[in-house]
Amino acid sequence: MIAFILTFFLSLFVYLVLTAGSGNLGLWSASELTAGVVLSLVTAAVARNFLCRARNYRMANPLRFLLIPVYIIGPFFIEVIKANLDVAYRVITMRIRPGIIRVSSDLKSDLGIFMLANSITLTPGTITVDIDEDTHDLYIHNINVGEGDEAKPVIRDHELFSLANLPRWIRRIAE
Amino acid sequence: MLWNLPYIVVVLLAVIGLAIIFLKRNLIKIFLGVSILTSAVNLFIIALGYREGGIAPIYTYAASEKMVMATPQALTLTSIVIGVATSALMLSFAVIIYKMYGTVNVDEIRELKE
Amino acid sequence: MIETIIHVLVLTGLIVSAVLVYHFKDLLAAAVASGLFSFLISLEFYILQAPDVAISQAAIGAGLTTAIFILAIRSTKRYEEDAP
Amino acid sequence: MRKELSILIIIIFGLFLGLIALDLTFGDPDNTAMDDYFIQNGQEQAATNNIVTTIVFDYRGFDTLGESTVLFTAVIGVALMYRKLVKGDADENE
Amino acid sequence: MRMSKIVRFAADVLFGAIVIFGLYVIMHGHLTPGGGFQGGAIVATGAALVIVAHSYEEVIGMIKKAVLMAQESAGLVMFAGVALIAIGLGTTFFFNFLANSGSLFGMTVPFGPNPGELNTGGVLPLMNIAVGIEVWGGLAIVILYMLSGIGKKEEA
Amino acid sequence: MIDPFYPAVLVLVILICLCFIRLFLGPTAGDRVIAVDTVNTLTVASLVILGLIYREVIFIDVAIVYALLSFVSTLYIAKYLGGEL
Amino acid sequence: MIAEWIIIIFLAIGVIFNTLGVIGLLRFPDLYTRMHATTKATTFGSVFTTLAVIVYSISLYMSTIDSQFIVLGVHALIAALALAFTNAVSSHAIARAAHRSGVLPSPAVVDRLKEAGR
Repeated sequence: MIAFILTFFLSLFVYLVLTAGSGNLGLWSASELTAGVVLSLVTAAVARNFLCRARNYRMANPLRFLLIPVYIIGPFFIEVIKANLDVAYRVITMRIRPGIIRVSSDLKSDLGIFMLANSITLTPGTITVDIDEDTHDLYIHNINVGEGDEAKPVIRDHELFSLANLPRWIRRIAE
Repeated sequence: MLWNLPYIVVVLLAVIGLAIIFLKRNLIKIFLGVSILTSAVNLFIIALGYREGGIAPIYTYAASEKMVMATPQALTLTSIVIGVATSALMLSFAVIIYKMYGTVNVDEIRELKE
Repeated sequence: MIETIIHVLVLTGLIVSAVLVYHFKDLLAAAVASGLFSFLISLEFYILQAPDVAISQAAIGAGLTTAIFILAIRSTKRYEEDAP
Repeated sequence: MRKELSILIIIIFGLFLGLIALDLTFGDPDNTAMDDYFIQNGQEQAATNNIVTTIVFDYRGFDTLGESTVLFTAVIGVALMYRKLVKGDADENE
Repeated sequence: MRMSKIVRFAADVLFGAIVIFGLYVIMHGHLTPGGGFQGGAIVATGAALVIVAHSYEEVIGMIKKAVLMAQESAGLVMFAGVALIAIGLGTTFFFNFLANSGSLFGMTVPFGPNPGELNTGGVLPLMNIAVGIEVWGGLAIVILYMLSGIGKKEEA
Repeated sequence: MIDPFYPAVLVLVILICLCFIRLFLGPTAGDRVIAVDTVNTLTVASLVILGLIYREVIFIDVAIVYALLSFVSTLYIAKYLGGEL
Repeated sequence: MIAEWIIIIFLAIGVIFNTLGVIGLLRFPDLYTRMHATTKATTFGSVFTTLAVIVYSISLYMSTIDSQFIVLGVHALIAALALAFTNAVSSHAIARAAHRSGVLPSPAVVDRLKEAGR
């Protein structure tokens, strides 16, 4: 039931964003609002077992949702810019030292692992290659393995990021 | 301005699709050729209805502007969805043939059928 | 002028991807090239001012056609053997 | 022998299509009376903005009925074929 | 077999978004590009996304073939039924009897890219919904059956 | 003030054509798949800019469909390549 | 006026990073390093070209109070978000599939995943 309500509100939010600027009730017209409610009910009936598969309702708190845009605009974006300059440098000079290393994190929830994996893929010269389903260790391909990193069996997650401590942000959001 | 380059491209695509159908012996490859041929025909129908400098046949601004012809688009629209269903049907034939004969090469199938 | 160049480039890409479908012996690569052909023909419909058809082709060609071909290749075999 | 014949047929067919294609003009269609009628009257007759949908479901709705029947039939064909192919699968869904 | 945890989570999140977007495309078929065929194809592709991310056994528990088959038939019947109502009212087959009538879906439409006037179009929104339901069920069941063909093959 | 968009979309389309080289050469199937993935990304970008050039707001929907659904075919190919299908 | 310069700068950043991504796709030695170029650089570049469109729509909305430019900006934003989301996941899927299918990183100083035997 909670899953149904959560899916309903999320899909209603998406629908209202899609139809913003259509009328004069706020930004929406009356028929759009009615259709949004009906279609969101249909979506909730279809997709209620998918969105909240883990039955973990910690993310139902709206304050955590508001942190996600802050995370994306703030520390994540800075890291993205740095990573892209790094990739541009390596494309031009071809100075690479690749390898697959193992990174451990103490994140437990699905959303946390997901956000960490996507942040790793998009930011610091690394790509998530595989994930250990039990211990949640990530195997990542690093384009420039740091000196001495190839000898260590496991690297902590915050050692990858130099400018902002992204794992701490993710822990604040998702755990 | 473009002369009739799109039609030439349609002809080339049709020739490539026919070449795949005639010259290749693998059933799945032949069905890829059929889908290319279908796309070529769709592109031909859409290109027939194009007007130079026209806009899409949806009234976002006032009427009385030059609009692209709408009937070809309506015909193509349904044909694409039908195309995927029929290609699924063809591919399931191919899967059944593979189950029965152990190959998807049309020559070998013809020999095995004798 | 630039519109014409874009148009010509997209049409060239269409022909090249179709030729690649003919060329590949690996059926998986041929299916990938066929997916690329679908994407480009959707872009071509978009340029020809047919957004309805472009949505249809994007949904069908981007997702379903490639998926169906991959499933069929998985059900049969991957490599097209050379005909004598 | 068969391969050469196929290539010959393809070349002849391609030349035939090419001759047709050289005759047509791109960007300036000839017979547009029907489309002009649809474009000018579709909006007030069916109260829609999208002329393509109007043609698909209103002016040429009969076509669409036929095509959706074709879709239905093709899907039923796939379903029947695979249901025969996979024997043990039939009992878990009925 | 199923894909990794990241892909599964992404598929679960995206499925809802794709379904609501497909319904948006179906519902706005008479105002913006889109309609029953496109929206149904989008939702069916969302179903294909869920199918690919999980294993076949899990998918069988989540998506029922009988429901999809019933959905497809219901869409076709609804489509023909809306067309037949027009005959019952004494007009021709596929006559747009609701347009400009002032009742449900009967308003006239202004010009504009996204005017929010969903309450227009006569029977066209009904037909869009019917065709959307049909295409959704049909294409999803094609993917599901084609997956079932390879589920048992390799072990034999 | 629509001028800078035309050269941008021209460059994007040229880049799409350059991706064919990797599609043709790519030693493994994975290389071909990432070439197609790059083409998807570039196509979405050029679709958005073209929609602005045509001054048609409703055309952007096509780009959203594209961005959401090209993912599915990539996943199918990846699942097949990984031997999990 | 400021908006024009912002648009030009954003478009330039986008186009430059897209170009670098494609050059990396053509130049790098093996699949994983190519994937670095395509995933990061092209996603970043495409998001920036989309941001240019959003800035343009905002400036148009400021000058002409027309609600269709809200629609333009919001839909372009959704397209950019969808692009970033799906690109990250699909590159992970391809990398995992390639490693499972036996394509190992050819110049590599260390490969923990192969040592883990998976």
